[in-house]
Amino acid sequence: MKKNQAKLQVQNLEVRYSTKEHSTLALDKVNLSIREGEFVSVVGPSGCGKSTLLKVAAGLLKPAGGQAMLDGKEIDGVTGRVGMVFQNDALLPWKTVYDNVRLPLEIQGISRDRQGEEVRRLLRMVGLAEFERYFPRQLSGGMRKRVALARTFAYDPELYLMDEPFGPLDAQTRVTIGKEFLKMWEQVGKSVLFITHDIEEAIALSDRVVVMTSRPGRIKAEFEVNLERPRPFYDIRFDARFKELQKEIWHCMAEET
Amino acid sequence: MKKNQAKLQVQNLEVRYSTKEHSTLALDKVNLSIREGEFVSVVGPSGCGKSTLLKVAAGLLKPAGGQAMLDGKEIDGVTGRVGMVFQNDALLPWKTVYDNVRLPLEIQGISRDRQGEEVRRLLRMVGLAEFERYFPRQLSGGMRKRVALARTFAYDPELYLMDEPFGPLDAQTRVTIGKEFLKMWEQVGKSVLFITHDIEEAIALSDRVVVMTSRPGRIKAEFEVNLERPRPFYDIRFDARFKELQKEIWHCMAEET
Amino acid sequence: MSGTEEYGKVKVWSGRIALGVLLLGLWELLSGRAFNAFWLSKPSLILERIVEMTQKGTLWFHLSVTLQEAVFGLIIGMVGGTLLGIVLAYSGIFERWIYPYIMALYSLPRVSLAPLFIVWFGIGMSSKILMVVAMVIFVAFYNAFEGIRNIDKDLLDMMKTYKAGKLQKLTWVILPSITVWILTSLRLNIGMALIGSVIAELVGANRGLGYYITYSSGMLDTTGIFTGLFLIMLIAVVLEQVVIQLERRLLKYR
Amino acid sequence: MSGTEEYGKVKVWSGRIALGVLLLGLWELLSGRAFNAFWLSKPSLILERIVEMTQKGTLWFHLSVTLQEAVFGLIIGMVGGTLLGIVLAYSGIFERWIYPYIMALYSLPRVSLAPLFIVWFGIGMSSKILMVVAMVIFVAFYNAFEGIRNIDKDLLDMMKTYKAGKLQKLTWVILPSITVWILTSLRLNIGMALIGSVIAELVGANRGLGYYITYSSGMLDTTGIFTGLFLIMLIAVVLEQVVIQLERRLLKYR
Amino acid sequence: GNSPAGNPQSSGAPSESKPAPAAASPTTIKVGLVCGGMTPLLTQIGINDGSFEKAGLKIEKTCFNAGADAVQALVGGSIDINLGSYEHVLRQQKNGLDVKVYGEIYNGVGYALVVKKEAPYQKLSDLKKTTLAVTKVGSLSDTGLRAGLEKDGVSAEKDVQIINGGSGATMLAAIESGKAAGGMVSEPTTAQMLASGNYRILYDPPFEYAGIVIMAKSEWAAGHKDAMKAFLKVNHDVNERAQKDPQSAVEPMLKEFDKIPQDILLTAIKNQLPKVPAGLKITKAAADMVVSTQLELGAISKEIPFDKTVDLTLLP
Ligand SMILES: Nc1ncnc2c1ncn2[C@@H]1O[C@H](COP(=O)(O)OP(=O)(O)OP(=O)(O)O)[C@@H](O)[C@H]1O
Ligand SMILES: Nc1ncnc2c1ncn2[C@@H]1O[C@H](COP(=O)(O)OP(=O)(O)OP(=O)(O)O)[C@@H](O)[C@H]1O
Ligand SMILES: [Mg+2]
Ligand SMILES: [Mg+2]
Repeated sequence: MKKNQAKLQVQNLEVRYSTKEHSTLALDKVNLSIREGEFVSVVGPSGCGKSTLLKVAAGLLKPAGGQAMLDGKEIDGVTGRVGMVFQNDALLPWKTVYDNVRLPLEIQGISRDRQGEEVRRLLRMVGLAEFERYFPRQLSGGMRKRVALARTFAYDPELYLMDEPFGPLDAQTRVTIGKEFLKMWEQVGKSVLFITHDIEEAIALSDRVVVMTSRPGRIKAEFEVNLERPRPFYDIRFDARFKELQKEIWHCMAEET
Repeated sequence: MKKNQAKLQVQNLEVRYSTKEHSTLALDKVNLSIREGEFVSVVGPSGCGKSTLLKVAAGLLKPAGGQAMLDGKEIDGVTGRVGMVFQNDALLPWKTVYDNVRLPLEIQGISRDRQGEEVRRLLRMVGLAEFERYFPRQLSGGMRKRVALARTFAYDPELYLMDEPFGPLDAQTRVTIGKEFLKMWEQVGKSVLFITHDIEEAIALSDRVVVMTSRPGRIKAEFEVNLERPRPFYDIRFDARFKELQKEIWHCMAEET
Repeated sequence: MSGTEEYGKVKVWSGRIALGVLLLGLWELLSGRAFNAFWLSKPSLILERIVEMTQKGTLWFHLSVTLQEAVFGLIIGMVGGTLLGIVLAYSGIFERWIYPYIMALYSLPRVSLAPLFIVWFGIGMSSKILMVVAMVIFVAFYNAFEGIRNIDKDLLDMMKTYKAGKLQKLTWVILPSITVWILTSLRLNIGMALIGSVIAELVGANRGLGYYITYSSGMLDTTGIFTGLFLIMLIAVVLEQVVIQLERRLLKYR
Repeated sequence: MSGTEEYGKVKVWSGRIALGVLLLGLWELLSGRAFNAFWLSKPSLILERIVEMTQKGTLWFHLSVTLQEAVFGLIIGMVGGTLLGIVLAYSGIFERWIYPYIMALYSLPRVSLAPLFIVWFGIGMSSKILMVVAMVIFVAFYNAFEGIRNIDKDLLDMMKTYKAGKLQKLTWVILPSITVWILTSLRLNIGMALIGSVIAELVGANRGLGYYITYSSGMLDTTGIFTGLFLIMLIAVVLEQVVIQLERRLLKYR
Repeated sequence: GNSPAGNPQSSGAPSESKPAPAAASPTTIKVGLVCGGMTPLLTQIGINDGSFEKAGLKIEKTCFNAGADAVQALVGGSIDINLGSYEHVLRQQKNGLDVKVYGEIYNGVGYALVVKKEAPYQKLSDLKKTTLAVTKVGSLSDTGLRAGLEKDGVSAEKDVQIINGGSGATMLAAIESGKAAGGMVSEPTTAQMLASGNYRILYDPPFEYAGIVIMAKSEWAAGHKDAMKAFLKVNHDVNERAQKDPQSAVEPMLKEFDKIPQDILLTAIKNQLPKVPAGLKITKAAADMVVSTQLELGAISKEIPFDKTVDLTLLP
């Protein structure tokens, strides 16, 4: 693994949503680069363009200006192995929890038996082992999000794009799943672009935290997180450097609203 | 206002979801009572039945056992003036932001002019004044939630039922809107049943915090929040009693997962 | 790849016209060569006939009658069927009782009902409009009904908590929700209405495009048949464009 | 109030039967009293006729022909139309070009085309099945097409990020998404198929329920007409129940 | 009566080598006709009493709703022989399609104008300003009515409204409901309606008219001379028998029209038989009448010579 090459490189990115009536500039001159194996979190006020940034990186949206490159190649449509957790859960309503998680494995053509093992392991990890036969409609909001998470883990992409993945989870579940994810990540070292509203979470997980301005979104500041790894996902919060960083980021964001 | 009569009274509540394949006991012997003008928060692990509890209180779900009473009368269908913020935003996709917020005012038969004033005031409050002509599809997740909040404020019910209303909002917006809401609430003193994953938020807002067990949901503990009002929504977090309570509730919940 | 992509107007229309010209050209060329011209007529002959009919004034005479029948029947049937669908969807168990009977009625061949239509409604315009209604109403009913079954329950719950009245639920949630379904049935029903008016004109008519086609068919005048069919297709295309405009307006929120 | 509430089977069926008995009873009683018995026949006469036809063996003779035409035509038309809808929805601008022509063809009155069908396809079973296909295929096409336009874009985006192949997109997202629409068109098309086979039998046939109805009409035998219509309704109801079972299975996730 | 292979004339045909073509493998002929009426009476009797089978012919009958549809099937090759109006032959000839007449089984329009018994009209000229129904505009019943009207000085275009009335129940509905003052009805509907006592015939086209002829593509007839001959012969024999003993036709016709009482059927048969031309020969007068009406209608633009459309050489 060439740890130094940029996995995702965003240069002067501009995105505009146009309808007949309005034209909204969502992102304006955004520059961002994620190295191979780096964990970057993005925080920013609501509606500043975080989801938009992620969609561009996934190749689902075409930028109006600038460019986004994956492994040095311009992103044109969905290219590399990119796994996305959508802000809404994007589960297939007609498939059971089991089949929803199985989907990426099936697409990769993995054998049925290994699919079953893997799916069960992941469902256990997100605490939904008993719900494998349920349909999404029969789950609570947080449970649905956990299924979506398990599905992305099953895909295990080279670049994780996660849009508020722990959004509707209670504090404890958040910690449990966050811990698992961090452990998993520390073992394999994939690149992650992580969107969250929880500054503590951003710091606890990331190598770098990026703060965006309010709409049109620009990069306001970047914070290196110089905390050793592996980190204790929860206890790290009581570290002095952590507290310091948290305060800094908070103030940086506070200027925005 | 009879500050002592229970606005919402839940006794031995049991709720069961049944389909052909499974039958899930969502709530089991839940007892809870909210006084007139009281602000109660509910926290609990994902999938424990918080949304279910709210739906029963709103009259949208029939309990399998026990009873739920509003103003001393058994809830049968949607009865009293109850305002609900749904976990998903439940905006009308075919109406603009303006019309979505206007909806409850229109139903109450308020004059067009006063509707306009009120809607604009509320949109300003949630920071969406410029977006009044947008359709929900053109908004970010957090912006949609803010529209849903503005709509509930417009209705100004006697009992607020709020299901993770600040869910997909960034920390700052959360504080801004939380502050506004608290100010509003302290002026008029409506009863609130508030679901959140953020323990700090629960304490900062509430008179009482209720912790639920994991599925099937039962009331595990209740914590009185003896902090004077009006409270500074953000700065109260640095209060010693606040920290103490936060730790207690955290540990109480931690036992659950 | 989404089926709703936007293309330039020029690109779309030039393609359409090119395709149309191509088809007509092939028809013109092959007719009389690859197959017997008598059975398929020819675009040039049809055009000639249309000019001839315009000069004699019979074109508008027949066209207007069919158009009137189809449009009135379409409107009545759409409104009636949609209302029926809505009412029935909210009629509780009664719906479950009556539904199979409605679908059974729907399957009745309207052509075979012609004698009863004459006995009951005569042979004037009204009986023809009723025949169109009988064609149109079921699809309208069915789509409205199915649309209601597919309404997002959360939205209705939301309306309930605001204590919205029946009318408010209808205008704010139910009608907008089923708009897609109503438009679908409207588009399907354009064809149905035209077919209905032709069927109605089979019996007890002395004008209208259906009459003209039947008459030509009796005369073994294939050019006449195809001219009639062509004019019907023309009406369909025009009405379809009207609906597309309507759709654009009503569904712009998507 | 949601249109999808569940009621007990007993309650539903007893209501249906009661309603049926009530309607038939009224018909029986009023026929000959309130209105002319000749034009509406009577349930008892129809029953008698059915018994008579069963004994003579003509019942199954006519019924089976119509049933075959309708069912084969329905299957071919549904599969063909749905595939056409899917293919066209993903054909880019080509769809925009060809779409108006398809809708124009749809509006052609099949009754008027029947004689041409004979010339083109003969008078055998195949030409009748083709007539049914011509009735069925457009609604199937249209609903599949419209269904695809209504697929949740997020789900397709999700499939894209997993780099799903065409076939996987089809089986995991597209087909399940448009199942509601396909079922709608299937239910609408039961009636269409029956109407189509009757129309086909109007022209050039010597068996089938449509033939029987036409023949009875020629004999001024209204009981015969109604017996034919009743049997067609019976087929419709039976096929409808089959679809309902299918629907229950396919849409159980809702 | 006749022995199945009693075909002296078939042995006269040069192409015929086998003495008894019948029994073993019957020749199949696909015959198209407008069912519901009994103008093609002879063929209907022949089919139902087994005469065709005995002659070694297997008849596959197909019913059509209108004569024009049947003609299209004939030209399209779906049927071999069509029993229909001579006017269709003319129109086909005009279209350059080689359809010819090989015999006639009914000379007359075959439709009579029926009105309600108590209706005030007594003659055609009373019908001005009324609506009249024909089975299908442009069809035989239409031509017949128009010819009558014009003769009595009533303009079919200006003085009356002529509408499509269909046949059978549809037509009855139009008359009974009073929406049409009268309608062109054929046997056995006429007999049924008269028997009810509520209707009467106001006008029965009295002129000769090549109403139901036996037509086929000349190409087919040339290739199936024996079959055509045998077909004509059976019709001819049936005619001889029925003319002598109308009662004998009732039973086979009952198979065709099983819902019609015997006595009514007999009346209808008796009404029809006199209109069957002698020797099944189409007369020049009947053909000319058709030609002139068609010219008037504009269905054909110039006279088409009798011998170009008629071939009576195959008749017994
Ligand atoms: N489909 C769309 N059409 C028009 N405008 C859009 C569309 N999607 C997003 N926008 C606009 O783009 C801006 C950024 O949206 P985006 O969803 O990226 O925000 P976000 O940072 O993810 O916010 P949140 O934290 O609330 O999810 C918003 O102002 C929104 O109004
Ligand atoms: N429609 C339904 N059908 C069947 N089971 C359901 C349904 N809705 C909820 N449940 C079950 O009821 C339980 C409680 O769900 P509920 O939505 O009340 O949880 P919650 O506390 O709101 O969770 P979250 O914090 O994740 O939103 C869950 O286990 C869920 O599986
Ligand atoms: Mg977002
Ligand atoms: Mg919930």
